[in-house]
Amino acid sequence: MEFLNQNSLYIVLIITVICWFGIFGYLLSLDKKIKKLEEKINKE
Amino acid sequence: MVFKIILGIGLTLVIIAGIALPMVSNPSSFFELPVVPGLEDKARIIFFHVPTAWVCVIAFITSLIYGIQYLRTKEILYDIKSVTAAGLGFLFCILATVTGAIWSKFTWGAFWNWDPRQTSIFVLLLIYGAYFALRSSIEVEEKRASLSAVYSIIAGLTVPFFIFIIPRIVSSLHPDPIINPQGKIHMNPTMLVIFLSSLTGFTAVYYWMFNLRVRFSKLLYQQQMKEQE
Amino acid sequence: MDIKLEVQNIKKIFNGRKIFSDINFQLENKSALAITGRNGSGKSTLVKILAGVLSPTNGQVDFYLNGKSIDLQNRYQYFGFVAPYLQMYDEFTAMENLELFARIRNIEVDKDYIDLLLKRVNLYERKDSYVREYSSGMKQRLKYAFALLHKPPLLILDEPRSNLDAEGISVVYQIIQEQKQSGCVVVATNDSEDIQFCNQEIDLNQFRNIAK
Amino acid sequence: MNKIFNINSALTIFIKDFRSELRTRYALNALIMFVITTLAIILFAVANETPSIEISAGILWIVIFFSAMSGMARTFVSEEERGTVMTLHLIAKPSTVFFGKLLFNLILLFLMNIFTVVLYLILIPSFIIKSYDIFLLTIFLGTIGLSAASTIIAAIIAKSNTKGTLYPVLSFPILLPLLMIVIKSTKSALEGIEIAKAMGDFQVMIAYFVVITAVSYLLFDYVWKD
Repeated sequence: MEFLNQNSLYIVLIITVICWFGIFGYLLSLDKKIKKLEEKINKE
Repeated sequence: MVFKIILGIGLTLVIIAGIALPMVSNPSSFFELPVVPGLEDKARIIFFHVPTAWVCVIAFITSLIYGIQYLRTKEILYDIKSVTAAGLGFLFCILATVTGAIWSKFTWGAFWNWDPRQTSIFVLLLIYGAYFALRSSIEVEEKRASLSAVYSIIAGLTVPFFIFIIPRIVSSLHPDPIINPQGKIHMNPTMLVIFLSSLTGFTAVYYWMFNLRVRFSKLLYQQQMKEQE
Repeated sequence: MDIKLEVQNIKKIFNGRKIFSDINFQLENKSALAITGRNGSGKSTLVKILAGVLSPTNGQVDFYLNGKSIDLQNRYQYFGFVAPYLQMYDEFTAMENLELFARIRNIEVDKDYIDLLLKRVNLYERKDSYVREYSSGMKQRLKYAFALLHKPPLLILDEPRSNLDAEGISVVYQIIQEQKQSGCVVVATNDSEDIQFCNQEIDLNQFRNIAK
Repeated sequence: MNKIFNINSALTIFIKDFRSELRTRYALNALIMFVITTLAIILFAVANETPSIEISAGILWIVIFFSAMSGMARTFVSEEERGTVMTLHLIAKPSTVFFGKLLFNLILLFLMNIFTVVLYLILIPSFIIKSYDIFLLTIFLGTIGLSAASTIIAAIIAKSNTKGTLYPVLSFPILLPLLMIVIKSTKSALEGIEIAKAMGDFQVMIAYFVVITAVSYLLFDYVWKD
């Protein structure tokens, strides 16, 4: 904690990485959903 | 799937390296970045701001190429691709403008000062805005596709003029010590590696988003065609 | 003059909706084709595609004059077109309209021929009044003068009788008969009286070609 | 594709538009009034102040830009509104129509610009031109560039639903490089710079006109045909 208080750059780093993980996860789940939908529609 | 994992890990590493690597005046090991005089930590923006602007330009060119393809083949799929690229380009264009403006406030003292590159991104924003305004005012699908393709070609052709005109009118404030007009890159190897992988990573993310939206729109279109029959 | 109109696999999608597809037919010298179909079946769309005003989504229309293929850009010189939705310039007189059209077409302005045409469609007495003062029937007659101005080998008529009185209709039938002697006629109509002049018929509701 | 256009036919289309304009006065009256009202507003706003060279050069082109935006759209919009587009289709090639309309816009904008500039010179005393050669060339090249770009945009918006409001929106990004360079060149005319030093600006303007006209010519088919 002490370390983070003195180096605010690392707080920026943590926030940015979390944002990126969020975006990445979202894209990944979207990709899976669309793949499922494609399979379903093309089967019909 | 492998590429997605590589992309996920790669861009995470880029973020960590871009933000966390210490800046020292004489970098001796590979894990140290050089200090850019006058910018210090603010120089780290190059790893995130430049790639957004780069993606914005890539998206514009993609949209243009698919627009030309549409005019040649009249295949509505190309229009779907063209508009998707334009939509993402608009998004990244806004990101680049906003990040640039915030950075400019703390470096040059004002959010906006009509620096040549700010002017060009402003023009790009205007073109995207006009493009979508045009699209929303045409109801017939085929007409919308061909008119917006024609518009983006004409708009795209005016962009190179700025390269000749802007230097005649104003001088640039943009940090050129890093990439100067002769194309010589004054980055140390570490910076270069991070910068280039960031560019690749952002382009890959753009391509992924593009791919997802095109697939989605295609499904929508298929469904629409099915309902009519 | 030997003319041939060849239509191959025409398909038109308008605003994501398929209007028709797989239209195929051929039209040769001295014949008349009737295009029929219910309202909304795409008669006018097909006629516009034939005239080269609208481009089809797929397929192509070829036009041959004396065995030579005429490209799309130059086809306007050989087609005459009449339709209710065609408009003349309101702020000019009938005479001025026809003179302007002749000059834009870059053909010789033959006043005698224009007079002859106007007499034929019974507009000669009114040739110097503005088109905006015309009734809808008179405007329709003027369109026939417009279509025949350059003596086209192919005449395309969309609803030839619209807005016309009995006398006007007989003039139109005469024009169709004469055109059949020298070239081709395409008529988009639902009227059985118009169809009797034609030796070929296409029913857009059934997508088939009936040879009479 | 055979795209060669016919000069006589294009001229006749121009003459037709010109006669039609003289009879109906759709654009002309509105344009003249537009220029006068805008200049009046500027005069009220400026009052007794002397605007700097930069500002007066900028205002001149603002007036020209917006009056062009209010008048140029008519060429294609009027054909579309009256339903005469198909008639033109049936009697001429697209390229012929394009050049006829371009010529009409060019002449209309020329007349309008001469009117605007004369009024501007009379009404704004601080607007003193020191190099007439630069100024006249700028007005000439600016006018042809402006009409080339506004013709193709007018053809595009004629097919859309919101014709009037969209026109300046679509034109502005395309006209921006031209406007930047003509304003700069007008400033040099006011500062009294030698013509040799302004040659670069003129080259850009000529290149702009050539590029826009050539591309419009190639793409006009796609716009014109439904």
